[in-house]
Amino acid sequence: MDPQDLENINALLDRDVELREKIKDQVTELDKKTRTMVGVLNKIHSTPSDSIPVLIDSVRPILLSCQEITSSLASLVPENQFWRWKDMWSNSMRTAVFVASLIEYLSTGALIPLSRVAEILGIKEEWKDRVAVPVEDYLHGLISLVNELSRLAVNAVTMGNFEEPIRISIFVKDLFAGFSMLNLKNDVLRRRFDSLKYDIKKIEEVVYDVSLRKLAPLPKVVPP
Amino acid sequence: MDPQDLENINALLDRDVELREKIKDQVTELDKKTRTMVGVLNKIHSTPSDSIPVLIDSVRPILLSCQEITSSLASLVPENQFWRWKDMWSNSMRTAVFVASLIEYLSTGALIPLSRVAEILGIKEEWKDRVAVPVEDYLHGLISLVNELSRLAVNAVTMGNFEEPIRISIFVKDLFAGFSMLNLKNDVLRRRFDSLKYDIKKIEEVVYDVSLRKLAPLPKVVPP
Amino acid sequence: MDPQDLENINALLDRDVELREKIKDQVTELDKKTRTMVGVLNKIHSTPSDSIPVLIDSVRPILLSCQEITSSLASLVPENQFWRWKDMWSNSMRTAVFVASLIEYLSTGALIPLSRVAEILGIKEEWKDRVAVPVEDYLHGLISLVNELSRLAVNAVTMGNFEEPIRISIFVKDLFAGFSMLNLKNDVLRRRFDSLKYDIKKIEEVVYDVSLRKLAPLPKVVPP
Amino acid sequence: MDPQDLENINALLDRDVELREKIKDQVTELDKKTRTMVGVLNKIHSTPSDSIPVLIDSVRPILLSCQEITSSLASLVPENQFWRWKDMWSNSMRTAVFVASLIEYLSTGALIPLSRVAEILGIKEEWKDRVAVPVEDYLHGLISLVNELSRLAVNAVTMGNFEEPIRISIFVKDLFAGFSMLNLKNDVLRRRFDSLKYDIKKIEEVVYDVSLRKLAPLPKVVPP
Amino acid sequence: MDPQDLENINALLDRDVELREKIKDQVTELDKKTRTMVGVLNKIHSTPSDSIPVLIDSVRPILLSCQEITSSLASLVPENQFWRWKDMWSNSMRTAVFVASLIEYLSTGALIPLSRVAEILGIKEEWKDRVAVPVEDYLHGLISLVNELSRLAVNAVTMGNFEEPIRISIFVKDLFAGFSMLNLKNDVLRRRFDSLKYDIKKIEEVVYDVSLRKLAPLPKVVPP
Amino acid sequence: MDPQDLENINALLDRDVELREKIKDQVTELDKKTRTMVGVLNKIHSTPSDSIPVLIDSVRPILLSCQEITSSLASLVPENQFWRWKDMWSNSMRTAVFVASLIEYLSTGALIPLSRVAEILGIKEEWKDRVAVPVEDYLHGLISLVNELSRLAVNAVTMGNFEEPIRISIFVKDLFAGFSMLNLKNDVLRRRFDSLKYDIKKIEEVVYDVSLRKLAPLPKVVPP
Amino acid sequence: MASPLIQLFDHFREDLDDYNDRRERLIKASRDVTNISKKTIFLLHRIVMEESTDDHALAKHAAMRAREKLHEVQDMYAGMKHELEGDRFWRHQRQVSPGLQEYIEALSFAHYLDHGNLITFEQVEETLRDSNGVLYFPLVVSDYLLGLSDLTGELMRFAISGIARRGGRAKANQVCAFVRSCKSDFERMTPYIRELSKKQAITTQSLEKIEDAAYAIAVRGSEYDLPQDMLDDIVTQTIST
Amino acid sequence: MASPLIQLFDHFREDLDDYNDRRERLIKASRDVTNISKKTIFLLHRIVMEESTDDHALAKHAAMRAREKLHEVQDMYAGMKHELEGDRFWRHQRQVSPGLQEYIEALSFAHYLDHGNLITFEQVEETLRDSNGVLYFPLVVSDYLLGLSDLTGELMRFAISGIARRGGRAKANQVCAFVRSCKSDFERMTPYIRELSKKQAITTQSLEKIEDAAYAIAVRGSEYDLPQDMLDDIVTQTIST
Ligand SMILES: [Mn+2]
Ligand SMILES: [Mn+2]
Repeated sequence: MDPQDLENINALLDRDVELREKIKDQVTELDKKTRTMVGVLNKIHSTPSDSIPVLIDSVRPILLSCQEITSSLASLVPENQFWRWKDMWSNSMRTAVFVASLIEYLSTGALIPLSRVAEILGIKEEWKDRVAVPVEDYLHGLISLVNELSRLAVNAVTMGNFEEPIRISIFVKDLFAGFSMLNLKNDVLRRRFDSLKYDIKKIEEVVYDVSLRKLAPLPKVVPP
Repeated sequence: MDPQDLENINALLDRDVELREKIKDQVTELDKKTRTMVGVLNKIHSTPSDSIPVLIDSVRPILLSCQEITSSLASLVPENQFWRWKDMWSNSMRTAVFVASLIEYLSTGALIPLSRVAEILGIKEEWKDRVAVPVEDYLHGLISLVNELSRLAVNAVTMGNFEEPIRISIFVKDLFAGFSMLNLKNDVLRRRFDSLKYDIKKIEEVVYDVSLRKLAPLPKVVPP
Repeated sequence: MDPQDLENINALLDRDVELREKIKDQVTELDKKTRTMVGVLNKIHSTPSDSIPVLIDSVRPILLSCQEITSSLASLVPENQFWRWKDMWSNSMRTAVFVASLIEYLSTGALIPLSRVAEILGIKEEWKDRVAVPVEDYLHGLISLVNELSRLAVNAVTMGNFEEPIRISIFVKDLFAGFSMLNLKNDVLRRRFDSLKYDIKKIEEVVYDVSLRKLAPLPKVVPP
Repeated sequence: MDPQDLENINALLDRDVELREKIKDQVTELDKKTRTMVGVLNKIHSTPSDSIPVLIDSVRPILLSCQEITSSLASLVPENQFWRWKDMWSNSMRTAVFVASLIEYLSTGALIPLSRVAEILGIKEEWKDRVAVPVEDYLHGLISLVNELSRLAVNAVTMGNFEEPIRISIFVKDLFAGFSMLNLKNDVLRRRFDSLKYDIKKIEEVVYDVSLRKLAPLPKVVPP
Repeated sequence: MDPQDLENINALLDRDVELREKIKDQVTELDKKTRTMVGVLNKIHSTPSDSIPVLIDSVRPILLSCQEITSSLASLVPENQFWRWKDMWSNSMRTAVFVASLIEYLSTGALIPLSRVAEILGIKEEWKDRVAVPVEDYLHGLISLVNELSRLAVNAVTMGNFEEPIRISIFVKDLFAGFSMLNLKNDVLRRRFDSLKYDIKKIEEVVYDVSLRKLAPLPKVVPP
Repeated sequence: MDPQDLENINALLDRDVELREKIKDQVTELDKKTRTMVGVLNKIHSTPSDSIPVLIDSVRPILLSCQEITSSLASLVPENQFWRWKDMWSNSMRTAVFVASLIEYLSTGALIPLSRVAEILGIKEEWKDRVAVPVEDYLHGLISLVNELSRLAVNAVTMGNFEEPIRISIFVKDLFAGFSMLNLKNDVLRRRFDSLKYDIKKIEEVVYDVSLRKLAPLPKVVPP
Repeated sequence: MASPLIQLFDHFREDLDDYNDRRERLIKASRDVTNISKKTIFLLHRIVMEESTDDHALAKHAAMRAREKLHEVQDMYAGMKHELEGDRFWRHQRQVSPGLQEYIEALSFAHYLDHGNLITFEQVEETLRDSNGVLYFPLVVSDYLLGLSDLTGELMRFAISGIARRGGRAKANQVCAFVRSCKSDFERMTPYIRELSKKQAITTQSLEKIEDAAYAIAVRGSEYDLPQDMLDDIVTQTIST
Repeated sequence: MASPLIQLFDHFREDLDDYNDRRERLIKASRDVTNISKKTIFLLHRIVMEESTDDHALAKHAAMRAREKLHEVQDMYAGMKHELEGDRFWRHQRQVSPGLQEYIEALSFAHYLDHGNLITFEQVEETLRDSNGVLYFPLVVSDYLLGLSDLTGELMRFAISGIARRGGRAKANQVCAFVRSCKSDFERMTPYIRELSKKQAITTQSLEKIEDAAYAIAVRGSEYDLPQDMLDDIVTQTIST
C-alpha cells in the first residue's frame, strides 16, 4: 500500500473511533434518563387515577432534559451521517418515544403525533441529516405503549377502575388498525407488531370479565 | 467440453435463477392479498353478528382474486416441479386456507373441505404437478382457524352474544377430535396441533362463565 | 526445552489438575444438597400455610450443613485464586442463595440481606480471596426467588389462600424497584432481570382475578 | 370432520412414511454397488496400461446392474415427485456418474456426455418427473473424475508410463476451461470446482518433472 | 414415588458413580503409558534403520506393563457390562493397538493379528464380557498405523533409505484393500478410513519421487 | 430492599464497570502494539537471512514499550483479582509471547524461557496476584511460534536458503518433545498442541524435498 | 487363494456385518416399539375423551385397551431376547433405549389411569419377563426414570384437554399434585443422569401449565357457593341444550 | 372521512413504502453490481488463461476488457446517484456495501493486472465521479479495505491456475510478495473493522497456498542449472509434441 494512503486511511479510522466514543458518552447519559423515567412510570400500575397527574409531573422535567443530549448529538454527528450513527441511540430514543406517548395517553387519552415527540425532545427540523426521530423508532415506541397499556388494563381493574380497560381497548384497537395499514417488511418491527395480538387478547379478556359482571357499560359496537 | 453441451448446461443453470425471481414476485403479491384479508377479518371481534355478512362480502372478492396468482404460478412452475418450489409460497397458502375456512364458518357454521378450498383459489386438478394445496397446508390453515375462534368466543360474549361460544365450542371439539385421529409425525404441524388444547381450554372457560352466570345462584358474599 | 523449566511447568500443570478434581468433589456434594432442598421446597406449592413452618424446619439443617463445604473450599483454594475457580460452584451457590431467601420470605416475609446469606453458609469475611458470595450470585438467587413466588401466587389461590398473592405482589414489586436502581451491564443477569416483568405480570393477573371477584380485600394503594 | 376426508388424509400421511422406507432400501443397494466399483477402480493406480481393459471389463457389469435400481426407483416415486425425494440418492448418483466417466476416459480418452450417462444407468427420458440425472449431479461426478486423474498422473509415472500425465493434463485443462464458462452459484459445486486448481497444479508438477527429466541437462552438483 | 423404590434407585445410582470413578483411575494410568510410548516411538522419524531395534526394545516393557491395567479393569467391570463401560477406555486401547502394530511392522514388516494384540495386552478370552479388544478398536489402531507410516515414508527418504517407502507402499495398499472389503457404516471409522486416501497419495508421491530419480528399483506391478 | 444495602451493591457494580472500561483501554493499546509487530514480522518470509537483524531491530522497541501497559494494568487490577480480569488480555499477551519467542529464535536460534518473557514485558514477580504470564499463555505463544516456523521453512527454500528448514526442523522437534512430556488437560491448549503434528509433517516434507534433491547436507541423525 | 490379510479381513467383515445387521434390526424394532407406544398414548388420550357417564370406568377401560396394545411390544421384546443376550444388551443399549423409554411412558400412563399412582421399577420389570420369569434384558434405572419423566408431559395434556369434562377440574387437581411430587422426587437424581436435567425443565413447564389450568378453574368456581360437582352439572346442561 | 389516526398512518405508510421500495431497488441494483463484478472477475481469469505469446500484453488486454465491463457498474451507480443523495447513502449503506465491495474487488484485480500494484483510495474514487467530478456517493474506508481484502483470494486463484504457464512461476512469486505485503499492511487495521479480522484469516490461507505453490516450483527447478525461462520452454515443448 502506498505509504501516504496508509497514513490517510489510518487517520480516517482513528477519527471515527474517537467520534464513536463521544457519541457513546451521550447515549449512556440518555440511557440513564430513560431508565429513570421508566422506573417512575412503572408506578402507574399501583397509583389511583386521581394521583396520576402528580406522578406525570415528576417525569416531565426529566423528559425535557433530554433536549440537552439531542443537542449535543446534533453537534457531534457530521452532516448527512444520521443513518450511520443512529443505531447507537435507537434503543434509548424508542424508550423516550414510549415515555412521551404514555404521558400523553395518561394526560389526554390521545395518541401523541410524531412531530410533537420531536418537539418535546428538542429535535429541530434542520438537524434531520444528523439527529431525527424516524418513523420506525416512533412506531417502536407506540408498540411499547400498547405492551404497557395491556398491563394497565389489568391493574386498573384491581384498583377498582372498570372504565379504564374499555378506554384502553378502544384506543389500542384504533392504533392496531393503523398499524395494519402499513406494509411492514419482515423485520423486528413486524415481529413486534405481530406480537401485539397477545396484548389485544389480554385487553379483550379484561373487557370480557368486566362486561360479564356488568361492572361497566358495554363498549359501543361500531358496524364495519 | 462440447460447446453445445456447455451452452445447454449454462442455460439450465441460468433459468433456475430467473424462475426463482419470478415466483418470488407472485408470492409477494399473494402475501399482500392475504395480509389485507386478515386485516379486514380482524374486525369480526368487534362486529355484531348481523353485520358479519357485510364484512364477509367485502373480503370474498379479494379471496377470489388470488386465482390470478395461482394461475400465474401454474404457468411459471415447470411441469413436475411442484415439490421443488412449493416452500416459497407455503406460508401464504396456509393463510389463504385460513381465510377461506373462517369465511365458511362465519357463513354456514360448517367446516370447509379441502376440495372446496382448492376450487375457491382456482387451483385446477390438472395442475397438481405444479400448483396444489397439500394436505399439510390445509391442516395448518384449520389450526389458525381454531386460534381465531377462541378469541371470537371471548369477544362475542362482550358483544352480548352468549350463544356463539357454545357454537364455537361444539365446532372446535369436533375438529379437535378429527385431528386426534390423524397419525401426525413429530413436526411443526404436530406441535401446533398440540397447542390447540389451550384454545379449547379458553373456549371452555367462556362456556363455563356463561353457563354459570345464567343458571347458578348469585355470587357469595365478599369476605371482609 | 530446558529440563528444569519443563519440570516446573509440569509441576504447575499437575497441581492445577489435582486441585480441580478436589474442588469438583466438593461442588458435587454441594450440588446434591441444594438439589435435595429444592426438591423439598417444591412442596410449598401444595402445602397449606399452617404446615409451611414444618416444611421449612426440615430444610434448615441441610442448608446449615453447607458450611462444611464452604469451609473445605476455603482450605482448598489457594490464596488470591477466588476468581479463578468460582465458576465451578457459582450455580450451586446461586441455588443456595435462592433457598436461603425463600426460607426467609416464608418465615418472616422479609428479604434476606447478602451478609446474612454469607453467615448462614458459614462464609467468613477473611476468606474473601478464596471463597465469597459475590453480589452477582446474590442477585441471581433473588431472581430465582421471584420466579418461584410468581408460581406460588397462582397455587396459593388454587388452595383457597387469597391473601398470599397480595403479599407476594407487594414484596416482589419492592424488590423489583430495588433492582431497577442498579446499573446492570448487558449480561445474563440483566437478561434475567428483564425477564422478571413476566413474573410481575403474572402476579398482577392473579391479584386482578382475586380483586375482580372480591375474594380478598383490595391491596392498599399507595399514592406516589 | 368428515370421516371420509379424515381417512383420506390419514392415508396420505401414512403413504409418505412407507415410501421413504422403500426408497431408502433401494438407495442402500445402489450405495453398495457404487462402493464396490470404486473399490475395484482403485486398482488403476497399480495396473499397467495394457491390463486396464480387463479391469474395466470387470466393473462394467456392476455399473449396468444399477439399471435395476433406477428402474425400481422410477416405479416407487409417484409421478411428479422427483424433486421431493432426489436428495436421498444424490450422493450415490454422483458416484455412479464418476464411475461411468472414469471408465469412458480409460477406454476412449474422451469425456462422457450427460445423455450417455443416463443411458448407461438405464434412466429413461419419460421418467424425468420421477428419476433423472440433473446437471448438478453430472458436474459433481466430473469433478471427482479430475480428483482421481491427478492421482493417476503420479502413479502412471511410477509405472514408467510418461505419456499418460501429458494426456491427462490436456484432458483436464479442457474440462477446466469448460467449467470456467459456467455461471455457477456460490454453493458446494462452486467450492468443489474452485478446488480443481490444486489437481491441475499437481498434474502440472508431474508434467514438469517428466519434461525436464527427458530434456534438461543433468542435475547440478550437490553442495558440500 | 414409593419410598422403598426411591431408596433402591438411589443406591443403584450411587453404585454406578463409584464404579465409574474406579475405572477412571485405571484409564488415567493406561493413558499415561500410551502417551509415553507414543512419545518414544515418535523418534523413529529420525532414527536410522539399524538403530530401530534398540528403540523398540525400550518400548516393549511399557507395552507389556499394560497387562496390569487390563487385569484391574477385568476385576472391576461387572459381568456382561463390557459394552457399558468400554467407551471410557476406547481411546487408550486404540493407541495401544497402534503401538503394538507399529512395533510389529518395524520388527517384521508384517501386520499384527488381532489375537496377538489381545495376547500382548494380557486380555484373556474368558473376560470377553468385561474386557476385550473389539474389531472396531483394532481397525482404528491400524488406521493410526497408516497415518504414521505415510510420515515415515517421507522421513526414511530424508535419512537416505529409499527402499522403505516402497515397502510401506506395498504394505499399506494391501491393508487398504482389506479395509475396502468391509461394509463400514457412516461413523467415525468410515470417515477415518476415507481419509486414508490422503496418506496413500502421499506415499505414492514419495514412491514417484524415488522412482523418477531411479533411487530404488521400481515396485513390481501386479496385474489385477 | 434496604437502602444502605442497595447503595453498597450499586457501588460495587459501578466500580467493576469503570474498572472494565479502564482495563479495556489498556488492552486496546496492547492489541495495537502486538498487531503492528505481527504485521512487521510477517516480512521475515520474504527477507533474506542477512537482512533479518535489521527487521528485528525495528520490532524490539515496540516490544519493550509494552512494559508501560503491563505497568498500567498492574496499577489498575485490585489485589487478588488477576484471575478475574486476565481473560481480557490473554489473547494479546499470547501474541506478545509469540513475538518475543520469534525474535529470540531469529536472533539466537534458541528457545526463550518463560522468565525472560516476563522480564522483557516488564512484569514483576510481586505483581503475581494482579498481572502475570501464566504457563498456559506462554505455551500458547510457543505453539504460534511453531505455526510460523513451518511457514518459514517453506519460504526459506523458495528464497534459496536450504539450511534454514533443517535448523527449524531440529528446533521444532526438540520443542515438540518437550510439549509431549506435559500433562495437558483436554482443552484448547491440548487441541492446539495436537495440531502441531501438521506443522511438523510440513517441515519434514520440506526437509525431505531438500534432501531428495541433495540441496543441503543431510541433517545429522542422532541414534535414540 | 486369498492372502492371509484378505482372509483376516474377510473374518472382520463377517463380524462387522453381523453386528451392523443386528444393529439395523434392533433400530427398526425399536422404531416399531416407539410407534406402537406412541399410538398407545394417543389411544389413551382418545378413549378418555369419549362420551361417558362414568369417567372412572372409562379410565380403567382405556388402561386395559392400552395394556392389550402394549402386549405387542412385549411380544417384540420376547422375540428380541436372543439379540440382547449377555453383553449384547449393553452393546446395543443405545439402539434399545429410545423405544424402551417410550414403552415405559405409555405403560406408566396406562398404570396411572388405572391406579392413580406411579408404576414401580419392579412393576415395569414384571412386564418384561418370559413365562419362566426370566427378564428379556436388564431394565436400567436411567431408562426407567427417563420414561417416567416423559409421562409428566402426557399427564399435562390429559389434564388440560379433560378440564372441560364433568369432574375434569378435580382430575386436573389430582394430576397437578402427582406431577408436582414426581418433580420433587426426580430432582435429587438429576446430577446422575444428564438427560434427566433437561427433562426436569420440561416437567417444570408442564407442571406450570397444569397449575395455571387448575388455577383458572379454582378462581372461576370461587365466585359461587356451590360444590364443584354441581357447577359441572350446570355447565353440561347448558351445552347440551 | 378517515379519522386523524388513519390519516397519520396513511402518511407513515407512504413514508415506509417509499423507503422499502427504494431499499428493494437498491438491493436489486446491488445484486446486479455484484453479478457484473463477479462475471468481470471470471472474465479476467478466463482471458489471462488464453493462449498467448505475450502474457504482459494479455494482462493489459484483460484489464481493458474488465474496465469496459465495469463501466456498466459505473453507469448503474450514476443512475443510483439520486437514490443515495445526502443522508440517504448512510441509510442504505448496508444495501450498497456488498455490491460495492465486489466492484472494488474486480476493479483492483484489473488494476493489479495492469500495473502490478494496489489501487489507491483516490483511484477508486475516480471511477465513482460524474463528468463534473462529483462523487455519486461517499466512498467509505471499510468498503475500500474489505474489497481489497477479497482481492487476495482472486490473486491466489490467478497465481495457482497460471503456474503451469510460461512465466507463470515468476508471476506466482510476484503475486506472493504482493499478497504478503497486503497482509502486513492490513494487520494493524483489523481492530477497527470487525469483518476485516475474518478476512485476514482467509488472506493468510490464500497466502500460504501461493507460498506452497511457489515453493513446489522453486524446489523442482533447483535441481537444474538452467534459468527458469529455459525450463519453462522445455516443458511447453514437451506438451506440444
Ligand atoms: Mn410423550
Ligand atoms: Mn472473490
